[in-house]
Amino acid sequence: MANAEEFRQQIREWLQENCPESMRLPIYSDKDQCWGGRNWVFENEDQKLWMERMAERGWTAPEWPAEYGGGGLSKVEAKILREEMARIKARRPLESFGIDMLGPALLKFASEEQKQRFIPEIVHGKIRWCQGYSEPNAGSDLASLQMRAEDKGDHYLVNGSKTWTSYANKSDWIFCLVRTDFDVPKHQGISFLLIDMAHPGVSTHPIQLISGNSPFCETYFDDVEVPKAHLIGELNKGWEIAKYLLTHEREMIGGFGLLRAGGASLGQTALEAIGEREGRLTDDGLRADITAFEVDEMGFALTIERVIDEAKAGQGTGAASSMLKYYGTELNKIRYELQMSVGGSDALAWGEQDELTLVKQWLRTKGNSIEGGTSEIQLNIIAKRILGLPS
Amino acid sequence: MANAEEFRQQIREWLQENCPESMRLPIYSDKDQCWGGRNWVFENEDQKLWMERMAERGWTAPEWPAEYGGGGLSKVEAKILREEMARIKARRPLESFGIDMLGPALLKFASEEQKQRFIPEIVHGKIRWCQGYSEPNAGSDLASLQMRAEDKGDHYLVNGSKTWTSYANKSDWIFCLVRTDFDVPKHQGISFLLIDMAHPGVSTHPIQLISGNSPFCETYFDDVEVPKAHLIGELNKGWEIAKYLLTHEREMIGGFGLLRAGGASLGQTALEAIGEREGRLTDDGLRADITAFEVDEMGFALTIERVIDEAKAGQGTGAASSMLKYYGTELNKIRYELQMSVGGSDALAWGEQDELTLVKQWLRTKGNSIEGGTSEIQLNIIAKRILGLPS
Amino acid sequence: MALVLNEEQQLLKDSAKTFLQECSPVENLRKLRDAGERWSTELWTDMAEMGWAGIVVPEAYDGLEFGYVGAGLLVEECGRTLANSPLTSSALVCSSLVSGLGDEEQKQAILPAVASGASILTLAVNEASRPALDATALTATADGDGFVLNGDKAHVIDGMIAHKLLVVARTSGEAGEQDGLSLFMVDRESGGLTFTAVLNTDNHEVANIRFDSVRVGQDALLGEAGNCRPELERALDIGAACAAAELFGIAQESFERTIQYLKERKQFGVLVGSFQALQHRAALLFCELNLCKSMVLKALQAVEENSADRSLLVSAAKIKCGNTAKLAVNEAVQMHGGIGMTDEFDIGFFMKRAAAARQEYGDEYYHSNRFAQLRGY
Amino acid sequence: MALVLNEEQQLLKDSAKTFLQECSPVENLRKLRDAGERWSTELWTDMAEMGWAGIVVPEAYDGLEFGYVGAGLLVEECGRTLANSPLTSSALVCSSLVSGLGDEEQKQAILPAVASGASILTLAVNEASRPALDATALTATADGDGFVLNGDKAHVIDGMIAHKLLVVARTSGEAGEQDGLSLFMVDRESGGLTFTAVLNTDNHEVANIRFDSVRVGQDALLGEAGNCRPELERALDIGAACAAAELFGIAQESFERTIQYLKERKQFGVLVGSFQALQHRAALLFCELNLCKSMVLKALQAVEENSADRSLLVSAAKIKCGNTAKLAVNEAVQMHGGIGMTDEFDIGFFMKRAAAARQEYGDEYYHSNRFAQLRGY
Repeated sequence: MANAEEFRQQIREWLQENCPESMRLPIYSDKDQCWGGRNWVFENEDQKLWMERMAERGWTAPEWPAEYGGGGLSKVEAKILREEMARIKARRPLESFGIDMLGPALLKFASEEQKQRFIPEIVHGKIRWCQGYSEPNAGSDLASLQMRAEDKGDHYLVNGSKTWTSYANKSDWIFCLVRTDFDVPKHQGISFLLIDMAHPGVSTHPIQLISGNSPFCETYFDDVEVPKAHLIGELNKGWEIAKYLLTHEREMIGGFGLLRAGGASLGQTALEAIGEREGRLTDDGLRADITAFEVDEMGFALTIERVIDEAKAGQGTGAASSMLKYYGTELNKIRYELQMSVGGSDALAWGEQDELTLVKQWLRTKGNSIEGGTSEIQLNIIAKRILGLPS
Repeated sequence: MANAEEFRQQIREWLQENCPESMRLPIYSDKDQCWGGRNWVFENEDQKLWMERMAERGWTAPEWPAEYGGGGLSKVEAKILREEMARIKARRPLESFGIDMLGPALLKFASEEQKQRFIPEIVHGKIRWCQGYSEPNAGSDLASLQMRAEDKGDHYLVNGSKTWTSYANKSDWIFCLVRTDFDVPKHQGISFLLIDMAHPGVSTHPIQLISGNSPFCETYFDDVEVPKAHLIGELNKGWEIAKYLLTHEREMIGGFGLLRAGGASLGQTALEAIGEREGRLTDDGLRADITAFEVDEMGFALTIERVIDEAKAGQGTGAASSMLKYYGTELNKIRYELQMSVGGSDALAWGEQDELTLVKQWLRTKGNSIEGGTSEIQLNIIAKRILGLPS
Repeated sequence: MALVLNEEQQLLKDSAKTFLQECSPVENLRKLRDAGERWSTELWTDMAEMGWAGIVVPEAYDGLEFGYVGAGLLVEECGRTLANSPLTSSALVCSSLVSGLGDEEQKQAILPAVASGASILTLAVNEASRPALDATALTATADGDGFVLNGDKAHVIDGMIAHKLLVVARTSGEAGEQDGLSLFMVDRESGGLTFTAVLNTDNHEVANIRFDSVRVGQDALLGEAGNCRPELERALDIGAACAAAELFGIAQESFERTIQYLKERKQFGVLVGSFQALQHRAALLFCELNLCKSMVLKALQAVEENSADRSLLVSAAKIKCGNTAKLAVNEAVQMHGGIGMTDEFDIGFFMKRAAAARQEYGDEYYHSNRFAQLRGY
Repeated sequence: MALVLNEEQQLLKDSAKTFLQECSPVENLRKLRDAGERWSTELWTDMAEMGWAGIVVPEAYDGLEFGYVGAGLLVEECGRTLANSPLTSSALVCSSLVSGLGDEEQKQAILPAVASGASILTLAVNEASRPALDATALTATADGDGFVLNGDKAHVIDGMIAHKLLVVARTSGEAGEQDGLSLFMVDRESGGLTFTAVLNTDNHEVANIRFDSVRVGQDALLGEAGNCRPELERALDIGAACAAAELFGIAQESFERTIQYLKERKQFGVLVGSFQALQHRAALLFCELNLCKSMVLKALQAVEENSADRSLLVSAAKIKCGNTAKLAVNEAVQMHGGIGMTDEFDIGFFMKRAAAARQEYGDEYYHSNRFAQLRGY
């Protein structure tokens, strides 16, 4: 793999030159993460520079085709890029549901015209997207959604509301599941629609979480007119796109804790906080629990690695997404329970309004096993679809 | 409670005089437990003496009415007797399903004549009883039983088979659930019958367990004629008696591990087997797991105590039996898993045919959460009947 | 003692429940928080009027002398409605210290005021994020006819509202040694004290307190110098037993609210409570709560009788109730789904308070270690 | 190395599976046991003929030199059918020691015989119920042109059938010290050896061996005196990684049999597998098995590459596979219900072998402690 090593060297040098020092520091607050979009106010010049430099090369979306502004990298090259960024602890230049969720669906289901129009804006952080799936009172039963889009000739007339729309109050566009046929079984009358939130009739209302943050909103649609060109895929075939996207989302949420893990091991942190006796963490029970966690953490990381390698080798079973979502989120909850124990009384401090204290992060993890399909739903999927257990 | 103290003193003295030294040693093998019955061969003279002395005072069944040969003790007195026996580590003089299961049902449901006939024989260990509930292929679904008893005027003609009949091959009589009406919903056509196993047509076949023991049998009934006088309670009302008995059985199985617990704590045993560093068990993880177990063990013992005290105070909720069965058996399995870990490689030794090695006991505990209603069934009962969760 | 409540205890529990549900429902916590307040003096006044502040204080000092089992029942009910008051810190932990260590004069001076609720005391003992009595470094040096205190205390419960502090200080030996600890009563207005408030996740405020040459008189010393340990350990056991009782209340309430939700909420066209996987988890939690109930009662009885296995029973109860409360609030949020994550919904308050109460008077790890040590392994 | 099998490894695994299911199904274990036998020489001969006994032996010594990943796959498949053979002890653990420590003459003398299956070796290392290298007390004292061995070894796997023992002995220092361990090859016919067979629950027989002035020549020493530790630790890691692979095989097979049973068995009029509580437990086990798969493969790769984190990865795999196998066999018996408890049914054999394999080369507690130490806490 001489080429790979060369490529790595090039990346390394480029990052060295182009990644500002301040973009290699840990994330302290929400504002340290760049989300882009029409209304984004950069925290500082470095943040802007870093996003723009990366976007220019398409490296905000490394594996997407270059013709739509993506990096055009192979899986191997993309992995090298990730590794080199991790090596210098570079922040992700652009957080984006456009990249993590919508983009892959567009690449697979959208028309050429739609791709040309929407994807480059995502890569360059011009438009901030949010997701409109869940509805009030539907909970995990996604397919029972009621928001309707009526065919009015040249446009759809949209009415209804969505809940758990992440950062809807800060987003420019929303991708939605809407009901376009009420007379068929519930999975069959759903379509996938893109809606500009600047349209008259769209309004949002933030939901405050137990962690003090308000990453989610309720979003209302009142006689919103949506051009027909913004329908993705076929009419009434939106559920397929939704499933594809959910699978993506699950993997992302499942792996999330892991991505943030890097750096000191929990055991090391505990040793510094609590102290040792003959080289062992003084608290026996905590030592045992941390070990159990670290073993699982290692096993989970290796499993992600294996799933990727299997996919590359064409051995993928496609069964991994629910498993990764379930295990990754449960593991992340355990990580934060242990960090709270390591912190002791100190860990209880709430902190200032915007301060991302440990206790707030801990509370936030409780949502991991609910959002993107609850743990119970993942277990159902594994039991029924993978293991083939009867209904 | 001056009387209680006097009573305790009397008991103590009597036990001191009457309990042979060899009956205060731990149980090493099955034969050390006296089960009585027509075919019992006493292990030694002490075993016989101890059973007969206790039976004479009715103390093999301390709380049963004296008129049927029981001890006639109050709950408080019986507790004192138990405590004093535990104090000198006296063995139970008579193991008996007649005492633990059948007797309470007879006292509640049998006719005066039946009580007079059957109960004193139980107290004195003259007749060894076994239980015939489960049937092949019915598993936990007890009420789907198929063994039939047809009304032939002066007797019932019994045909069918039972499985998991404990020690049926060593027993004299069996108490059975039989179907006496096939034309009603399954719970309603069941009756409770006593059958002398010396009757022609009764045969048994031992089932060997993974632990090497064969405490259970399959028992076959081929045109067995059973006198009508051996029907307990009303015809077709046997399910009520069964439920009452199951509740008893559950409590017994749940509390079983606990009763055997007495003596050294698991932590102490581990300390001796594994060693210490600065007074702490050297193995951190094992120390933590043993602590968790001992806390649960203590909590479970206290809960049994509380349930008894509440019953005495008339506050019983009647909801305890499934909880105790579930928790007690799961806890007992954990105890043996930990003992296996404490024993390390030594614990794997199988031993001689009749030797009650640790590994055999460990394997045997796996049945605790299956027999007498599986753990899953207990959890269902708690969820539905106690918590009132919907079907 | 039988493991049941007697009639008076049951009456007390019932009336406490009624009172708290009426006068201090969970929405009061929300109101306090949204107003930037931490506790309600009105509630404390009401509690004191009912005698709660003096529930374990001897009758000779105007208390009810009702005992710790009854006191624990009050705390348990406070757990159910998340009512915040200095009941545990002042009326139970500190009053026991004054009763146990104080001389007649000190008791006369302090206990009636504590029993009436007028004077709030708190114990300043921890110096770091986890309890470690031996590690006490704050010193009290004899000086003339009194003492001078120097050092720091951390995470002092109700430290921002207490009128007087009971301070654990080292009168001899070095940090790390078992001996040499003494107890002093220090007025919050004394010179040289600096209070820093820390707002915790449960909307309780604790204090970090700096002692910079704080001068106290000879009469500030409770008991003999270097001799407070047995009473101090008893008081900490009282605190831990009460925290266990509170956690038991939190766990029960979270559990019952969840069961109720499972019976009402529909998903995929059926009641969520009909899903067997959730039923089994609920049933397991029911069993754990049953163990908690027995263990809390036994621990409180052991405190009351000061029995030989008091610390063992208290540690066991604190471990079991801490773990069960943790499980109960986690299951509550998970089984409520998205709504459980919203601030608008009350269940999150239980999760937050449980986290804090688990830390108070030692978390499950601390007590597991103590339990094993007491059992000799 | 990518975490996937290459084509040759996959082929090897498939052919091993076919072979074992045909020639050594679980019922063979039952037949052996009922006949009072412990292993099948025929099976071992067949394995050897396929080259398994020499799978990691260098080609220069008549081996296949196929590597440890492939070897682990064989052991995993043996776990599925509970085939007992000296594959791990002789062909993998001991051959690696001879390859790593022996001089050319020793290798020529031993390895071809091991690779052909004709000579069975085993490692005599433990002296008590849990592994503790430092605690080695068996001594080898230099004497004339050789050594004299005195002491005891316990739980020697395949100790009753091995032709030669590789014995860890102390050539200097005291029991408890890290340094001073050496490795000797001792013929089972040597004078002064006493073997006591112990039949374990899994129908394997281990040996307790007494060394009473056992005299060996200079050529019995493998490697330099006092210098065997790195190779010995590597060999023990090979053993642990293989035990993990075997446990993974046991866990998978128990799981798959249980899932099959759940799909067929009816109770209360419905298929048992339709109960959601069981479904969720099965799904959890499926996830754990997925972790095992990744960890076993990674551990075997680490052994093969002798990478810096070899021991960490091996410990992690042994812990995870031990715990998962424990869960899998417990769930298997519980979900099978009464029938699962009968000797007549095969599932109990998996429970028994899992218990033994968990102990071999260190149980989960042993490896958890090592994992934490390697991670520096």
